[in-house]
Amino acid sequence: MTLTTTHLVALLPIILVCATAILVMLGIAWRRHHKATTIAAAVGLNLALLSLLIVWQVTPIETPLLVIDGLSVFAMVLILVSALACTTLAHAYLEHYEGPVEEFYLLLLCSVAGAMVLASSRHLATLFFGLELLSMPLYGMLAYAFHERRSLEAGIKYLILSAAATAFLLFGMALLYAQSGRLDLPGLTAGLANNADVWALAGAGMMLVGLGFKLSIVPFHLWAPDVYEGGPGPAAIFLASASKVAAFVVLLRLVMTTPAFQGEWLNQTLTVLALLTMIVGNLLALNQSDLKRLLAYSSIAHFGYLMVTLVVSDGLALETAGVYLITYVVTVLAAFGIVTLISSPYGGADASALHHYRGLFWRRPYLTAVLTISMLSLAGIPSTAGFIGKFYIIALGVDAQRWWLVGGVILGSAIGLYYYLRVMVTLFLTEAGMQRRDAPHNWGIRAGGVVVLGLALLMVVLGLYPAPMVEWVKLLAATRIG
Amino acid sequence: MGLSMSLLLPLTFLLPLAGTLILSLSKGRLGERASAVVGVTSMGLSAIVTVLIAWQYIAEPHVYGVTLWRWISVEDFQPSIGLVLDGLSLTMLGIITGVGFLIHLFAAWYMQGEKGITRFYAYMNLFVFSMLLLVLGDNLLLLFFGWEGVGLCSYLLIGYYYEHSENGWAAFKAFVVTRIGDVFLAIGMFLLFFELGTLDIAEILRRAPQMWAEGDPTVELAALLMLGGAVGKSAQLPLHTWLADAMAGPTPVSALIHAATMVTAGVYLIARMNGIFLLAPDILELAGIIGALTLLMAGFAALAQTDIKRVLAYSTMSQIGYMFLALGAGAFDAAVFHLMTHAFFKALLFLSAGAVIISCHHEQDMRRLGGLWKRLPLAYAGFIVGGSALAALPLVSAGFYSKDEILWQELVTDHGGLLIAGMIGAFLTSLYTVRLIILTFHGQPKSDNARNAEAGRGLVHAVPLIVLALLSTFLGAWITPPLENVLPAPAEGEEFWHLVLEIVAAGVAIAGIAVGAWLYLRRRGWLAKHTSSGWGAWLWTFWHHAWGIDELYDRVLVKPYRGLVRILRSDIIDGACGLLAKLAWLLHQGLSRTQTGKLRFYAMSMVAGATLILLALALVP
Amino acid sequence: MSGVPMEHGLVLAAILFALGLAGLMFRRNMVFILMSLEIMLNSAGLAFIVGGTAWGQPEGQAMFLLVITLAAAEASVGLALLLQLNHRFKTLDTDAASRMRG
Amino acid sequence: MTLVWLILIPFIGGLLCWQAERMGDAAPRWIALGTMGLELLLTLWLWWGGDFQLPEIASAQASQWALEFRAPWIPRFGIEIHLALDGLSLILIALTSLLGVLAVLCSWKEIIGRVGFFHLNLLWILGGVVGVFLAIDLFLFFFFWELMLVPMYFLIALWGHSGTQGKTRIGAATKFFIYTQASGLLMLVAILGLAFAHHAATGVYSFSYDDLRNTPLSDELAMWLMLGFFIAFAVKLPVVPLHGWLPDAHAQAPTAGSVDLAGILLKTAAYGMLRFTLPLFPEASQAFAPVAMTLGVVGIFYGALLACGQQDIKRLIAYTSISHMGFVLIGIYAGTQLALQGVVVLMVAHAFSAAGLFIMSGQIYERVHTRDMTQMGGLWGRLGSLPGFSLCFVAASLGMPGTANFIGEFMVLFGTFPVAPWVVAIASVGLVLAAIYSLFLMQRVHYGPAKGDEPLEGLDRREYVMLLGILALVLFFGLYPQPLLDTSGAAMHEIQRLFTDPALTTTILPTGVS
Repeated sequence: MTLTTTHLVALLPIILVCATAILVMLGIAWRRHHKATTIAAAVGLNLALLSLLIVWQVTPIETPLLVIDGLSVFAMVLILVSALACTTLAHAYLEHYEGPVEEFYLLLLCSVAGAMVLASSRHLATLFFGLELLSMPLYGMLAYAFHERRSLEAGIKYLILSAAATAFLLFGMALLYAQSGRLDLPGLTAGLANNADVWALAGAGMMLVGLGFKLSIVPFHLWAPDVYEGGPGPAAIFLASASKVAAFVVLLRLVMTTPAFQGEWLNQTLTVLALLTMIVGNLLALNQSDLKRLLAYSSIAHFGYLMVTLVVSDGLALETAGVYLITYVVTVLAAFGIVTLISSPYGGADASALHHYRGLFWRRPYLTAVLTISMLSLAGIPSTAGFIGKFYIIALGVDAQRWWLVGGVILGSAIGLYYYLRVMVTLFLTEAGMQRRDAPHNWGIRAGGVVVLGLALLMVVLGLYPAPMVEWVKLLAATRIG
Repeated sequence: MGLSMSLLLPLTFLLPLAGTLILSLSKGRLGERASAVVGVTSMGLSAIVTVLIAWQYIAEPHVYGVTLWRWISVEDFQPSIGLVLDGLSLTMLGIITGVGFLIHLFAAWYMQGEKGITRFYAYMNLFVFSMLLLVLGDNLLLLFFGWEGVGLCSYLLIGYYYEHSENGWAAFKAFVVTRIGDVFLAIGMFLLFFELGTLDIAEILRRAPQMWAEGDPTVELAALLMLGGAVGKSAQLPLHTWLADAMAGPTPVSALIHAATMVTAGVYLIARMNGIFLLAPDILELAGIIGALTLLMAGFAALAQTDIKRVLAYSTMSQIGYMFLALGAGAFDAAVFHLMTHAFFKALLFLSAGAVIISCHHEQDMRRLGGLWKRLPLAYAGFIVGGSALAALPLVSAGFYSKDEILWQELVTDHGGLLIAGMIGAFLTSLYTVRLIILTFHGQPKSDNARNAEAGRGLVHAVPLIVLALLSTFLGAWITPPLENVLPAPAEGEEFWHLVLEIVAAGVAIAGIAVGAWLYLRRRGWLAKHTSSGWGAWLWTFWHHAWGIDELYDRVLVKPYRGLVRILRSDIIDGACGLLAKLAWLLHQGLSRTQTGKLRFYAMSMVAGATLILLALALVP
Repeated sequence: MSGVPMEHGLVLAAILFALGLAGLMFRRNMVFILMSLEIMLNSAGLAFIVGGTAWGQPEGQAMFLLVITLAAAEASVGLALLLQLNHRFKTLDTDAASRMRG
Repeated sequence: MTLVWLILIPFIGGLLCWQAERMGDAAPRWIALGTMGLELLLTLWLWWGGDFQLPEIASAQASQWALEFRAPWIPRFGIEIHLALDGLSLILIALTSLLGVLAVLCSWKEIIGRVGFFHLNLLWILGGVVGVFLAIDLFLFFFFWELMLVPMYFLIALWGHSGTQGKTRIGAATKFFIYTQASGLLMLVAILGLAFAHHAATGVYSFSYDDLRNTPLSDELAMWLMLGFFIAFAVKLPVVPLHGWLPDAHAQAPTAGSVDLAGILLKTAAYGMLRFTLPLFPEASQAFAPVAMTLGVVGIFYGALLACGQQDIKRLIAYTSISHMGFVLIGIYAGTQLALQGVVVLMVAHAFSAAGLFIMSGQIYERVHTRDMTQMGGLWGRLGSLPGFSLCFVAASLGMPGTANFIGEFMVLFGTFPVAPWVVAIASVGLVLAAIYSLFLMQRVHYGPAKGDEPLEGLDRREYVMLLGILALVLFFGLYPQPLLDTSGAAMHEIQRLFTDPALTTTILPTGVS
């Protein structure tokens, strides 16, 4: 099979991102310039995003290793948007960083490329390749502020655990391969269709462990809070958004297409894991006084909700996953974005302790409004995007009559409210904390601020008028291959 | 007549209402005198309107109905704000406005120098308004309006001296105990409406005989429930305990509410609903028995009281017991007649007692009074006239005629037991009346307050006493309530036996007076000795506490209620829900322990998770 | 080669994998942890080889190459961080880096 | 479009208040007052002009509403912005705007910090409540149902008072939020269940009240779905085992918050039952009625008993609300025309009397700086005309005839008697308990020896007019409730018809099944 122009067009976003990465690398070699690097990265990402419009004309399309269909386009959009937000916020964040800053964008771009490959992989090799391309730069990003102990600790923890998870994933792949003799997903499907024995199931199970780690599903969640807390803000953002989106999309693809992932036992296992993830994630966050850790736990819980789509995996599932991912990404970007903005003017550890935020509203009302809206959205309160997501999840559960999962979602939400509200009310208390930290006065007119405000607006708009988003996701879901 | 009934009838209660509104919206800008003027004038106008109404009624005696507006209209639930005037309501109207006016007038003297006169008159006027609504309402719901309204005003006036919390609690008790009765009445209303589909009293009385045969369980139940309401309001057994405590209010209040009008509302209710009660003879019988028991119980209790007002309070219970006795025999008109004379003489007694109390600087304990007859001749006269009426002194007193009528009806309708109870009660009545008068007015003054008594002055003080005294004599008995068309005709009997009964009753009354005079004038020492030791003392205490019923209720109802409240106070159910939150908290702490921050532990948990997943795979084929 | 059943090869790989896991769990020194990771990755690579051989396909070996590359990259990043660990914490014990918890 | 404005006005007004904070503290107050005044005028204008009495045609459902607004929202699931107004919603919206005015007035002096943001929250609550009363699309209903919680949360958490026994205002607010939100999600599940059942039967997604009402359901499913709705409403009403949030929230909220909570938020639950639970699941509701009525009776007694045991005056009033809502619950599930109309009157009456009591306790708090009744006593002579007003509201709360509460309670009892005489007999005992707790309040606060000599500040004109206004309304509707009854008559008739005549709804299968 040869690559045609159409294929190249279809791969345009990945190519563009890779090209940007190279460009940035060369630029750094030539002359370090923070602003220029940022702009270059942003332009590249924007071009990739725009190219998706062209890509859309040729979808669905397959190459031996990659598939560009509605799902991958959807994932790419989310990944690119997260990456863009990340870039802008990173600029604000790194402005006062003492040391070379430009490499961060390089790492970011590589990671984005990895995430895009992962999301559109239709072959175990690309899956593996994408995953590693996604993770490897992340180690660097997390440990970027390595003179800061927490950052280094986060990097090391993530590196080792992620490598172990990769080993699980690889071993699982090897087992599947040994059983079916195929590495591409359709082939795997055909090969496993009639003889899915214990080895194959074990393989599927081990792959689940590997991907579950990336999604920080209970019981593979312990790393998440530490890494989120220690890593620099922008890295945590990327970890919570793009990385998770890509891993989830590939897991979804696996579950929906590969027979080894469709057995009753795996379904049961997924149900139990989903329930555990929702409840444990929320419970862990209950009395958390560090905002970044809290967001990490919240993100764990949200992937618990999202796993309902893996369990059901037909009917509304794909659409639900799409809508939920959008609302989740927008919300998480905004929430972490605020943390990043507040942290940026200072060296040292990020401003993540809750007492830093006491009474923020009376100093930075709009910034606080954004954080409030994102907390409400995380809690799934109407008029925010999060509500639409939660609505979809519950609708899916009800439609499939998975009452346990529905019960879990409700219980989890109830527990979750407690800490979201705690954060919210802290922002509005009058008495300022001992060590208050503020964003710079002119935050609103700078790039990072604009992004955050835009995200807040998006949250509200999606919450109030979700019809276009729903229609778009529905359209994309309809053009899935497999 | 120039003025039509549809204007006059509402005016009777709108005038007091206007008084209330003026007084309560004045925000304390009216002085003592102005308040009294407003309060008394509105009442006086109302009384004048009543006279006009009576004039018109006597000229053309028929039932007048005035509907002001439709109160509620939902399907066939159509109670209106409608008034009805017949002989019964006219009688009540006369008592309420007439006696009410006199008491208002007297109160202007009694209350002088007290703070909050405005409030006092506002409540008093509101009371009259409610009471009039009660007697004029043409449907049960409006009657209930008045019924509850008088209860509220009673509460407010008992608790008038709010600075002493006991007064507040007395008011509290009065309201709650009567409300228990009210609930019965309410349920009775629900039942009647459900069965008959109307709340209009005339309509109920018309439909009831068509619906039920005599003794039908449903109608008996309805009658029983209404009796419950009547018993509560009229302080009969077993809901009588509030009345003695209600004496905490100013004395004019006791005279108006707790003697002349409100407490007789129960009698009015049964008389008004006579059609229902006639269909339920067992319940009517029960009313008689309750009356008999109450009159005996209260008679004995009155013997052992030391507070001048409490004697009168128990005597009121006892006299209302007579009215119930009459109701039990189906002698509704006799009951209403006694109601009227009782209103006169008991109001007189209370006002005289009020005169004594104010003259003696708020001394109410009879053991600390005495020898007042010279210093307070008017009050003494009031007590003599009122007391003779209470004791039913033959021929000269109003009470004799009404009580005699009751006893006669018992005889005619073959209620031997009730008759005997009535006779014993008559003896007791004479006895405690004599005791009351002797202890208060004769002998030596036993305290400085009594020695320094200052007689009241002025027309405001004297006129009400004199008018009521006149009404308490045989003159009052000349007033015949026009009840022929409203209530069933009284039973007839042979005149000879009537005469015999009259002589016997007169004998009993005189005997009571004689024994009382002998005991309290001649054998005071002997009496004191026997009531302070041995079982005489026990009996004295027992009667003093009115047969210990209050204590019984305290133990059986109040304490358990308080206990329950104490147990529940912290909201047990909420606490149970709180356990869930505790559970979540514990889980949170347990799970937080797993976040050790140690890399190796994290790796182990990952391996453990993976192992569990693979094991699950092994277990599920 | 055909004499050895595929299952045996897989079991061997699994044992290697378990060994690596054990090392990961029980060693504190970061150098040994990285080594354990190498063992795990290589056991996966072995499993690919076994599979590829059993099916007579080159893909297994191709995958192994990818795995090797990854292992190398992983090790290099790991070692870089190890140096920083030693620099900041003056130890190679990973338990030292456990400030974040709860 | 008027309906949309009814919802939008408070929201816009709220934003204006927030921004107007820069111009001083007075500006937000006046803007808020103007906004609510406008809302009230608009409602009254609708009331004046609308005809809510006629539509009694059983089959034509279109004529059920006096005003309607429809616009597509999320076509994917057939979700519409579907607002409709009938007599019931009109009364409740009028009530909402009136209490809104009162809430603004009573916080005039109480709230001194962050005035603009306070009014933003206050007005947004009211906007949300109006939305609840107007929404006829179930999704939209749920949307508003949850939406109003957030500003309420802020109101309690930021401007509340901390309680007596270590109960914090934030804790109370969080409890309130979690209770209502969690139960709200149960309702969402039930809504979705219903919508999917409808989809399964007809192939069309719809959240419209009119469509869903005709969904054929198995008995078991109907019961479960009904329970989903019921629990959500039961939490908010509140029905006894689920009432835990209410005393804390009431006690800790600022006066305006308590007024809104007791006055209207509790009514949204009753409204929900009337509008949705009964008509959507008539048979299941019929089957459930004995349980619901039992819960109502339990609520009456439990609330009354606990009210007696409280020391905090606002907690006492809060528990009385539980007791009163027991009557509402009984009335709703009795389902007769008389009882249902009684429920409407009782809701309005309770809103007034509870608002009055809360405003009054707020005013006492402003003067004696405590809510602990053991530290009060003897206030009668020291507070000018305030005790007189307390007396009136206490009388209203114990159901004194002449007040609207009497009309409501007695209509409920009269209406329930044919259905469940024993329930009525037992519930009537609650009237005695009502007397006990109400007079407890009087006794402890106003009677007894005074705790101090210095006279306290009397009512100023704003306070006096406010209390007098509420009192006048309580008395007016006590003597002439007919305007309320006429307005809600048709709506209640419709509900009563659907509830007691279940055969009618199930036999009409939806048309348009392809």
